[in-house]
Amino acid sequence: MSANAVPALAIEGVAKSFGGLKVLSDVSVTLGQGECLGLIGPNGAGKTTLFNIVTGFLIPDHGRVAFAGEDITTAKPDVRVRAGLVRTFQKSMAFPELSVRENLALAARSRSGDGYGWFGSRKAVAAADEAADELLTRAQLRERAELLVSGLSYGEQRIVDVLVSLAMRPRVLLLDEPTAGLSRAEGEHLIEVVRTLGEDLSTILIAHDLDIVFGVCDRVAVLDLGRLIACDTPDAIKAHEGAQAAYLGASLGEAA
Amino acid sequence: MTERFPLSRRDFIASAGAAALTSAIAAPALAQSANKPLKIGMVTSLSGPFTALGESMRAGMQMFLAENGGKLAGRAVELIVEDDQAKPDEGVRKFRKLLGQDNVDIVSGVISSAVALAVRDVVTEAKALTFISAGSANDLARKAASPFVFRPTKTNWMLGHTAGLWAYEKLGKTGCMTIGADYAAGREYIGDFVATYQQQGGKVGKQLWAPLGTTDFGPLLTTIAAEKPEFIYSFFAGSDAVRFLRQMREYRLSGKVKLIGGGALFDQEDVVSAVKEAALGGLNTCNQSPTAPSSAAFTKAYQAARNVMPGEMGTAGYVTGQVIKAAVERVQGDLSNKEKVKEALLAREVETVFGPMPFDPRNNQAILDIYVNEIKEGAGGVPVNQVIHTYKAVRDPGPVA
Amino acid sequence: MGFYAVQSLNALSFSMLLLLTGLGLSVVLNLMNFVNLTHGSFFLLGAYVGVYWLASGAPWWLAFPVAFVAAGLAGFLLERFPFRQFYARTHLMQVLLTYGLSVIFADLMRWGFGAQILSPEIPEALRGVVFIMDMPFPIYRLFIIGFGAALAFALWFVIDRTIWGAVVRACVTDRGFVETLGLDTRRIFTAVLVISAGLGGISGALGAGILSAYPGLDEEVLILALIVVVAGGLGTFRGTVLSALLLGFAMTFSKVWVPEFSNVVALAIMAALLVALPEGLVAKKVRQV
Amino acid sequence: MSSIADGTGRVETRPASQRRSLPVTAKLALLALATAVPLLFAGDYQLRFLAEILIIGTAVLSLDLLVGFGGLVSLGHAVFFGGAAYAAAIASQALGADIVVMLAVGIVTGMVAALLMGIVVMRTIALFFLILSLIVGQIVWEVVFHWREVTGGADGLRGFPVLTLHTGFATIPLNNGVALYLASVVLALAAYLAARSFVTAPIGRALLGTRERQLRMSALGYSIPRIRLMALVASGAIAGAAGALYPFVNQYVGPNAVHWTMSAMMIIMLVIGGVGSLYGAFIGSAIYLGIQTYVSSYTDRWQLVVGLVFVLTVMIMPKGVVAGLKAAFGRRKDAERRS
Repeated sequence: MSANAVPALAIEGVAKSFGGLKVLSDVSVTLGQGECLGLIGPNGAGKTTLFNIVTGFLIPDHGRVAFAGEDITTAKPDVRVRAGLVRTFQKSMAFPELSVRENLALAARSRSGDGYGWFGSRKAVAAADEAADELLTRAQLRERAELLVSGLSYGEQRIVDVLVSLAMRPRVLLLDEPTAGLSRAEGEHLIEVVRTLGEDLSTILIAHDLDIVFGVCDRVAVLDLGRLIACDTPDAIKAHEGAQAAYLGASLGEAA
Repeated sequence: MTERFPLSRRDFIASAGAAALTSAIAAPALAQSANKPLKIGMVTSLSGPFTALGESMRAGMQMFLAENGGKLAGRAVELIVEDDQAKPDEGVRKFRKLLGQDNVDIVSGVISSAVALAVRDVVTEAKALTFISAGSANDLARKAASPFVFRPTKTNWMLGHTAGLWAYEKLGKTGCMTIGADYAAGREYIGDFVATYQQQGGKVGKQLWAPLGTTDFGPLLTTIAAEKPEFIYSFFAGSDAVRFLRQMREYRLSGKVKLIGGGALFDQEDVVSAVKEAALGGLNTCNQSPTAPSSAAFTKAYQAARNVMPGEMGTAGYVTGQVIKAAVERVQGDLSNKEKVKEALLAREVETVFGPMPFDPRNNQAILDIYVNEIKEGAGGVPVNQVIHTYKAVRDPGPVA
Repeated sequence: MGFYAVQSLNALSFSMLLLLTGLGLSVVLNLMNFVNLTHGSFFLLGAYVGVYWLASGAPWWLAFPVAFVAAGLAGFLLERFPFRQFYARTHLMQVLLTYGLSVIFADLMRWGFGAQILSPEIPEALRGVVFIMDMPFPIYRLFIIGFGAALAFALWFVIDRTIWGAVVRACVTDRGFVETLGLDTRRIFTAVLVISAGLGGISGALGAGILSAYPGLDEEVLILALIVVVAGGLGTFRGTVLSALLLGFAMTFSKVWVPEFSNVVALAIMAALLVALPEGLVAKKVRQV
Repeated sequence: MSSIADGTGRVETRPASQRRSLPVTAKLALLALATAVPLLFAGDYQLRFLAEILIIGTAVLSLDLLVGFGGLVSLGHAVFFGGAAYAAAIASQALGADIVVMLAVGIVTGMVAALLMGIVVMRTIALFFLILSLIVGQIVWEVVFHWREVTGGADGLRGFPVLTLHTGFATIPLNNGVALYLASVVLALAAYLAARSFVTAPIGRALLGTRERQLRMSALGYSIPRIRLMALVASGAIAGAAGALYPFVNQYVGPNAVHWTMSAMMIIMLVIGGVGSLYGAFIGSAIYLGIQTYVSSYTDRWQLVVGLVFVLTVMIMPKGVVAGLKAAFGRRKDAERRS
């Protein structure tokens, strides 16, 4: 199948309200295979709500979501995840009381369908540990494998958080402000890890750090007050007037 | 996970601790030997719903032993009281402790029928001399009767049955309603009352049941007010009885509808002293009455000691002491041959505060005088259970029933 | 007609009793996010105080403020130690601590007040009945309905409609912010707990007229109050009121129609409610993630 | 290879080689010794008492799976235990009381009860879970309490056959202290191993995950209700096994065994012994029953003692007495070393 024939993710005319508050209205955007799409917009623009709709934590009032050509608008979150549609959260959601390896293994076992085993799951445990160690080695964190996540620095926790998502072997990864609270260097390292480890991965990246967004994304979508006002290449967005106005009135060109 | 045995040092410490605990609790048992004082174990409820009753029972027994100078048949008495929390599991545990660790000569007590039933097999297996002071489920004198379990107390049938006779004769042939606590005892009291009353020819109207621990009788009392019965037969005990009687008065039913119940409904110490005037005019059948002739001296002594007139449980504790005394004295303090003790106790009646008490040889159940009490104002305006009639020598149908 | 009118009043008075016991619990839970299982002990303490006060011959109506003060004082001391250390802990730890304390208090009160069942002397003024279409209904229960409604309204007004309520609610969400306003949050928390305990005491003194006072009442009341508050939905005052009414009416009318199964029916209704609405009758509107 | 660390249900992730532990044979010998000591010194009553500690401890152990690893504090846990006890007592009247049959009956009953309860409660969490499990448990209690024909109502059931063991050529009655004690040692050991394998298996890790970060678990593709349900059923099976033997210690089972106060008692035992430690269940059960049985002989205030022990545990040793004492001891040793 040609990579371009079916988009990895297609969001079509999605709308969502909470009570009387319209959070999203008629948002349509597609994510191509292997593409990295940036999602930016001021606070309250509806970015996280869009993520919640795509990942099944919310059901949209209107519109549909298609994953690799299949309609998943009302599918449960765990079904989507096992199909390869994985997300991270704004805060680090790694399990603090588990070791780094256990964190990754938890994801690997979910991926392989061994997540609920009890007796006789020794093989599954070993396989998951192996997969976790492999990923850790590639992320150069192998020596951290046995530490509890609660004992890591915040930057490391975020990386573990992203590694947990990667251990799910996602086809599409939604990153919700993965670099928030990190130093510039840490943030860049994290993005680097994602790029090197997720080869044929399609990603949507929410970030406030526009340098990162414009630096790594193939295209950038701009949300404002629940509407998609632009979706184009970084250079085109930097020049886009509506986007500039929405984005805190700052000049996007300058930010880049 | 299975190839390594999961015993770490921590586990070892734990098991060693358990072992130490065991030897500690076993030590007293090893020390037991020579035939010294007479050890009487009493299991009663010192926590849980029957706390007040249990404290009265213990006080009754202690009063009796004090009056006897702490000696029976020349042997010094050591009384060991244990708390069963009115829970059968706990009761069994305590009986086993008394028998297995304290090596008592006699076990006694028990308020809850459930506890009495639960310990039945334990004491039977141990062939222990047992005196059940109050547990009164009918089965205890029937299917669950046991050769060495003596019952110096009533069965529920004795009270329900006599109330049925009295109600038919004196209260009316129709217009009867019943309301009772919906558990084993309530079902037995009401069932036996209804059976006798109907057998006599009486007609029973609506029958209401309230869950054990009912807080609000309002809805049921409104139903009663709408039904307008002539009289009500009722069984509640403890806090349920207090609330029922008080709320009866709140809803102005106390004067209008005659109320007759099992002894516990108008227990002198537990209920009447709490509800006071709300009890006035009430009738009950009971094996105990503070105004029975046999109780005169005891009532005075109890009142002096506890500042309240005795109810059934305080009396039961005392009576248990009296029966144990009779048994021990009739064999000159030698309890080694239990058959002989039994023979001696069955041979002739024991004079008790309840009244004369012969034992039924079929089931070791006491044959009792049952009093019909009416709550009237006594000295100083205090409501008191006054005997208005006595059914002599009432005997439970026993194992055949 | 009269029958159902009186039964509805029965249900209402029982609901008020439930509400009164639930209110204190609800206040600490809503405003301080603290689960206080010693609330049943405050209730029983208030009940004992009420019984002794009414028997003493002093003006009867003082019994309620006195019960409030007695339980409030107990609450004050407990707030100082050890509740304060547990505000930031998980609900589980709070449940464990306060349940353990309630076991201790149950035994202490049994020690102090004895195991006997005690019933208060209801004052002459409240002893009568009114007849509603020939059916009697006790004035004391009307008194409870009125008192309960007034208290609930006052509480709602203070919490929802005054600056004090707003400040207390702000304490839970952002202590630091309130402190920058120059307010002592520790004092505010103390005050809330004292009021909650006092409410427990006052409802105990009121409830004793119907329930009497005896060891074990604390636990019975606590369970009912917990069901009311949790099924109402945490963090809402309206929910507690609604669920008290629901449980009160369910318990009353199941006793009218199916007295033998009344407990099962009432429990099943509450269970069904929680299955259908896993966060209670009135859930706080919180956006996910 | 990992084992349960103290207190919080955390997995100890140091490799086995680094842990200070004794070889398997030594452990086995110690265990056999610890088992044998009571047989030498204790009488029939004490052995029965130990059997009860172990059986109730096993039920508490099953509760630890839910509380310590799933964060699910249930006030309806007695339903699994007591329900299985009733099922065994009732079944024994028809099938005889062979220990294997009884265990099977108990385990199945516990699992079915847990499954049914789970379907009702699995969507709720925290306080809502606590209260809903309480309500469901009390509904079951009401049924048991009133269904006199089957359960004996308030009086409970008695007069059923004694526990037996078929050995192929002979049937041994297990109605004395020694036999009951040994049977409950085996039960406790098997339950401990099963629970331990559960918490270290993927399902146990997943359960721990739901306790820590429910949302994240969904985002990892786990079905939270499924995990909770599996934990409940596993817990129900263990509680059911314990419940199956319970009636035969005293040849009696009553409605108290399913009452919420029984569940509350188990929670107290668990907290005293140490939440999330598994072994603590037995320690807590021994301490609680020990206080209840022995302190109450000396004072009516035994509940005060239980309450104080419990509150002090919660306040100063939230990981349970063993972990707490060890920590205190460790601190002192540290201090000595430093000085």
